[in-house]
Amino acid sequence: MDRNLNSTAPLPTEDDAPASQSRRGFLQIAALTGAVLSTSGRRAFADGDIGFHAKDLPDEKLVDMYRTILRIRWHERTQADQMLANPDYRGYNHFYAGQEAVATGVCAALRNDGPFEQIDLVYSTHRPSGHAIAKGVDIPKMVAEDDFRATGLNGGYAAEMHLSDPSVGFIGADGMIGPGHVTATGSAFAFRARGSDQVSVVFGGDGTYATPQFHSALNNAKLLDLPFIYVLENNLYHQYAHYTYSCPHKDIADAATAYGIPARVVDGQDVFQVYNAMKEAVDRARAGGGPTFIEAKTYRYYNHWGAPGAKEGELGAFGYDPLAITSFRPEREVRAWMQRDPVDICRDTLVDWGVLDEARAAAIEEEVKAEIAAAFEWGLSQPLCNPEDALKHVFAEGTVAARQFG
Amino acid sequence: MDRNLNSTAPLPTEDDAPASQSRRGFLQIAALTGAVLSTSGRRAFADGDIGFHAKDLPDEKLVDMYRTILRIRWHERTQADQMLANPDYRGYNHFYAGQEAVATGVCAALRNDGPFEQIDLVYSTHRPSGHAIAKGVDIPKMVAEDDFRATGLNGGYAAEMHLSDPSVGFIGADGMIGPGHVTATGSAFAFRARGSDQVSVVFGGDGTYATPQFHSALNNAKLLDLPFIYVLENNLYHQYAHYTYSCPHKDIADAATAYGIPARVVDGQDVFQVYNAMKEAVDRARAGGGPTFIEAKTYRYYNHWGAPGAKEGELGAFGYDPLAITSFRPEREVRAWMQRDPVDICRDTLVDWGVLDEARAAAIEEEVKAEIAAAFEWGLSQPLCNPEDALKHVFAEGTVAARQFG
Amino acid sequence: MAQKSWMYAVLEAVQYEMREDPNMIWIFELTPPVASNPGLPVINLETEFGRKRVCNTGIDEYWMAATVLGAGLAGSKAATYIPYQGALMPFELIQNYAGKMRHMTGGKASMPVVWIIEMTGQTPGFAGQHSCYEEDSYYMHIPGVRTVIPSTPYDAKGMMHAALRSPDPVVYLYPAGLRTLVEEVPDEPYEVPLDKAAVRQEGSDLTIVSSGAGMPEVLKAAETLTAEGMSVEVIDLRALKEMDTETLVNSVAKTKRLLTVDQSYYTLCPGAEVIARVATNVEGAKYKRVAFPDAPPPASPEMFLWMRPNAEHVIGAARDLV
Amino acid sequence: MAQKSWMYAVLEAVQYEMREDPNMIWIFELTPPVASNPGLPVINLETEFGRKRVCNTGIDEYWMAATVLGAGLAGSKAATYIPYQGALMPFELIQNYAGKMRHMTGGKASMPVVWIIEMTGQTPGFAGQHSCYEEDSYYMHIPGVRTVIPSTPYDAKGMMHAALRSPDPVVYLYPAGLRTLVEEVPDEPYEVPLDKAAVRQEGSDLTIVSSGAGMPEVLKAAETLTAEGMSVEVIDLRALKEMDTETLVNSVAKTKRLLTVDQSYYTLCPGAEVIARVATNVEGAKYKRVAFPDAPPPASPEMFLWMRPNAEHVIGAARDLV
Ligand SMILES: Cc1ncc(C[n+]2csc(CCOP(=O)(O)OP(=O)(O)O)c2C)c(N)n1
Ligand SMILES: Cc1ncc(C[n+]2csc(CCOP(=O)(O)OP(=O)(O)O)c2C)c(N)n1
Ligand SMILES: [Mg+2]
Ligand SMILES: [Mg+2]
Repeated sequence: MDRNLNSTAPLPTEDDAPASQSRRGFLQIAALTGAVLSTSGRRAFADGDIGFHAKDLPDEKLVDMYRTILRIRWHERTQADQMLANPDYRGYNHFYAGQEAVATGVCAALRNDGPFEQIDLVYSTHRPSGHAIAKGVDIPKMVAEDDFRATGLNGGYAAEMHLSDPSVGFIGADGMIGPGHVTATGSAFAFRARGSDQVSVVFGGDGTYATPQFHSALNNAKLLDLPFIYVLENNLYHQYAHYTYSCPHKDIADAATAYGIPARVVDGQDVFQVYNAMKEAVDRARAGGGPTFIEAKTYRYYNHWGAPGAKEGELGAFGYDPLAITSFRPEREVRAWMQRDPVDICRDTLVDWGVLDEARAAAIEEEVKAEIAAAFEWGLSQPLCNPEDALKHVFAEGTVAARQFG
Repeated sequence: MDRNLNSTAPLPTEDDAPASQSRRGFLQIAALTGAVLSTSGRRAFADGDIGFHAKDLPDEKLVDMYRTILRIRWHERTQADQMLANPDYRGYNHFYAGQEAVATGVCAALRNDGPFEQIDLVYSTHRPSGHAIAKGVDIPKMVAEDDFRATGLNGGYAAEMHLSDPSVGFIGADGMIGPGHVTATGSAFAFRARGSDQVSVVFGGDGTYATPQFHSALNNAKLLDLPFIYVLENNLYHQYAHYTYSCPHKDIADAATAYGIPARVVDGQDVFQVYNAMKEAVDRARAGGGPTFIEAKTYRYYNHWGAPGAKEGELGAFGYDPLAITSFRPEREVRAWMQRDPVDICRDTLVDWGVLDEARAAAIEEEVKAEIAAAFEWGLSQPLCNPEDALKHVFAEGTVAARQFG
Repeated sequence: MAQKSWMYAVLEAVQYEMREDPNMIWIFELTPPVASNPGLPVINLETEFGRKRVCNTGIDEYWMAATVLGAGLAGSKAATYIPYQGALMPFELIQNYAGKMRHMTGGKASMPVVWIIEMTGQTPGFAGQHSCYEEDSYYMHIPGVRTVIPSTPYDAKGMMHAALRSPDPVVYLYPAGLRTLVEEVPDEPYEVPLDKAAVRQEGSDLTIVSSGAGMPEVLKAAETLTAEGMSVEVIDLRALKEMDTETLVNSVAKTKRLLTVDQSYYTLCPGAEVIARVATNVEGAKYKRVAFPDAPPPASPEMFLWMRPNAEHVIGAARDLV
Repeated sequence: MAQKSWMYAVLEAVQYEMREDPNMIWIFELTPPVASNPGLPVINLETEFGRKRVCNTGIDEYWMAATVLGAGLAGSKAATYIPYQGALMPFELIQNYAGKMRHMTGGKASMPVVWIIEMTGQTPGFAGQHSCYEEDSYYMHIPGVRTVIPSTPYDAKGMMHAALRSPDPVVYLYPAGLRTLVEEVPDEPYEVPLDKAAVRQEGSDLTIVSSGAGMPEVLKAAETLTAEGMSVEVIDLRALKEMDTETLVNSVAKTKRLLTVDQSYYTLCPGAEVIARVATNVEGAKYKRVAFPDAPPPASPEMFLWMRPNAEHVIGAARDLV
């Protein structure tokens, strides 16, 4: 697929909707009348009033964000259950549960549909399913892909670690730590060169900090003022090593600040805080103001890979402690983080804001569960791949020769 | 050559000489008696009183530093004249003239002789001759090597860009920008692991800042508190690009500070300021205090490579302006920097301090000129290489097969 | 049509493609995209297209390679000129990411990008990293990337057009020793295919196969051998991946004698692949291989020039074989 | 003597050498240097030697490789275990710096270092970068570095001792798919040479040459073929650089039939070098080559398992050839 772009004018987005719809307007009135917002103790206000930009969003958009978080969550749980209970299921995942608010808040501030030459691009990681769903990838096709089906998102070539769908700007997952962040600056370079206001976003874990490519990406993004946003999901561990084994900073964001890049630390469990930081970053990038670095403090409920320690029907993994790992996370750390669950925080905030009531919130969750169940049903009934197709897609055209037969 | 080290006790160095010899003592007396030091306007005092540690050194050591600067300078000038005037001369150089005070001040603070397991190691660059001389490499053998002679320092295999002499701790030149700085941290890792108080020093240009390996070297040196010193010679240009094309910092040292590494900016034209910063860094490293970063602001009098624009018998290169270089340095910048010549600054300081008088200083310069002339005479009369020797030294033992004959 | 140098011919192609496509970008490091040629206008891509499209930064070849890849994935054509000192710095990116990306995404990744990888000029005296010639083998093993190595200004221009128009990522190797070649090169754009070897001379006694910087000395040798009465077929590989097996096999099926000549180190030089492909397809042929020994190039010109395959070596090996 | 797994056998060698030499260091990333084996004490280098000598840091394989090189240059023996995901990250350092350093310094550089480069286990379903097998070719083209690829726990231990005692830098490839092999391995230290192929089975009709992860399926195939009455000679390369040409040539001079089997991509797989070396030394032999196609490995087990060379493929090719 090659695209030769000529027109690069931006599309209007939902965010440009009339101000009368604005949530902030509503809240200002509430404040004037002396109403006090009750907030759940599980939500943090580390970055001040968390709802600044988010409060301006139309109700539907806020509810969409809630729905997206739920989609990610239930995709995770359903897949974990498949892995635990269905002997025929062959897929796997680097589970994202616990981090849903990051992907959701980030992608909610991006342009995710329209012509390819106008949408924003996302580079993901080895832990892509949350990013993919938030960016708008078709879930049934993704489910099929994860189980190596011929009609999956990428024809069964990719599986989880290489999911890709340029049609929604999801350049894709990548199993390697390093190449993606630098390559994402290249897309940003191209946007600037062709006068487009698109932005290029890379997700990276705390593990990406130590890579030589980290310097490369930030230094060049700053030098050239590229429309590039680095979203670092600091879930405290890369594989089984605590991030302090590889990083001398308490906040990895400080590393970006050193380059002169505007950087923010946000509560990654709170989708609206993530959205606010991202909105600011996207606005800056579109206006030619250069790169932004966002460090989201977050946590994953499962282990690095797969479902060891997890039980069918239960959220999270416990009691798995592999031999002789240099630093393995304590179980009480997992339990503590689960107290500040991104699903709860999002729902409670929307209830506080009067966007949803508990009944509607619960109904939406049921709808999402059904949607995900249907996605698995469809995905797992898709046909398997044709062996000879392995020789396709090496180059844009043709097939390469079979060589295994001598 | 392989060395299996068991003993790693440090040698005493000249710096441990009794305090009664100390120059600082002398100066304190001078101050008490109201004597005022006259200093040349060409010297800078950017870092306060420049002579703090240097003033403690014995006279002979100070004179040695002056002699080292002169050796580098006259080696440069003699080689440039060879390149310009001797049609049989085949050597080349990335000239170091203008930067002599950096190599000299740095190496004066290191242990440069004794058993291999006790001396400090230096990793150099594509511009190595100054570093090599300062570290104590045999000059006649280096001259022979630069002209591809069989009895040269490295048997004619190396030439300028790969000069190496582990016997004085000069791990060597390297023509690549990147691998050396990281590898130097590995030597530091080994020192720490075996409980040695040796230090590992890397020289790097402003061009090294942008390499991905820069992050790697600094991050790991900091994380592991390695006895590692990064001496960054900021001569404003890498090839023909000004350092601001590749670095968002005014002082590159700020990049090191961001990691929590103690960093200093010094006047690289003043050997004593360089020495002072280096002494502090070496003391810290030997005491287990971890890495230091020193940025020496300096300048090279010749162009990036070879002698274009230079005239026989004259110092520096002018009037060479290659076509279509993105940023090429203005000639008046060269002339301005030449006003603050490291040879003059060193000599004037020593005269001010009463270590030398003008006559002795001039006599030393004549001695050095003669020494260098003799080095070239010896070096250029050495035998050429034996072609078949090309097949040696691929592995520690034996030769590889010739394959060019089919 | 005029006599043109290698670099002028190549930049003519790039300039044409950049004028056609206002989105196309070019990243460089030390070597500004500038060329002049007697009687022709100076080409300077940086001044013509501006620094938003044509840009250098610091010493970071990984970034250079990644940036054009990222541009390609965003839908912009892109090319970069990586100097020989950094020829393997971005290797992992090209080998493990770009090279696998189309396949891993089931055909979804778009990569209209060209990495011009300079190889040294093998200048005697420079030694080691500044004289080596080895990138052909490394890049040629990668699937998913077309690796080509033109050996004449004419091919260099035609293959640059083809590379820039190809939807596949292309590693375009440029042995800098060829910079001194000059030949007639059309002013108009034209394509030379990225997957066809060139038969430079036809013959029936012996097939000599080489590529890139090996070609000038091979052609010199062939002249001498022809003058001596040997009927020599000379093949210039041009495409290392996908290699044009058919042309090779057909030739050796006829001559029954194959001599490969490489400046690359002996072990796994492109000639090894040539011999292996031919030997599994042609029976009863005889083989010889001239290559750089499995040793880095030393500085001393006496040593280096003795090691590097040249016309005399080729002539000697050809005489032994026939 | 006991049945030992690959990794236990290797760490036994490392533990022995680290006890002998208090300066020796070990750098790791994801895989702590820990192994257990039924009836034997757990080996844990990190706890035994402490984090000053045995250390992990972040995801930076270039630093890992450079650090052991720097330790070697400083006179300390050093080794590192680079996980397969980073197998080519330090390529440039090994290829352009370490590999040339001894020669460039006229023999002065000291490099008693070992880079254990893990290759994937080729697990079906993992795709692309997590299933590929290709590093053998890249590392084998480098001069100045010994590249070896043991295929049994016994050789793995003996070659680890030899590698750690060698003054040369060694790239020690470890195809992780072999981790499940178990065999009798002596408790005492012993060396297996770094430059000798192993004739695993003698025969006169056909020579099959493979290495690393290719060996188990080749041995399986040889069993079947032998049972069918074919006299098969099986050679395990073990040393990729320097390759043991003599053993290869002697074998094919006898059998006149050579089949190479590689999990590496076809173009420039080690087998290409084997055929090229034999073909220039033996006349009138016949050749066949089984290899992974020039395509990245796809995720789908159906596709991947069809592509990857296995015993059936070897048997088919052998029958065709003899
Ligand atoms: C170059 C490279 N080295 C090693 C790995 C193995 N690896 C896969 S994921 C991972 C940890 C990544 O941690 P982080 O970036 O924090 O992301 P998280 O898993 O926490 O989401 C590692 C080391 C890899 N994929 N690539
Ligand atoms: C990896 C790599 N890329 C490019 C080069 C080409 N090169 C040689 S020297 C040099 C400039 C180095 O500049 P700097 O570090 O400032 O040192 P200076 O020459 O100023 O002493 C460059 C780009 C190289 N040697 N290595
Ligand atoms: Mg993490
Ligand atoms: Mg510089």
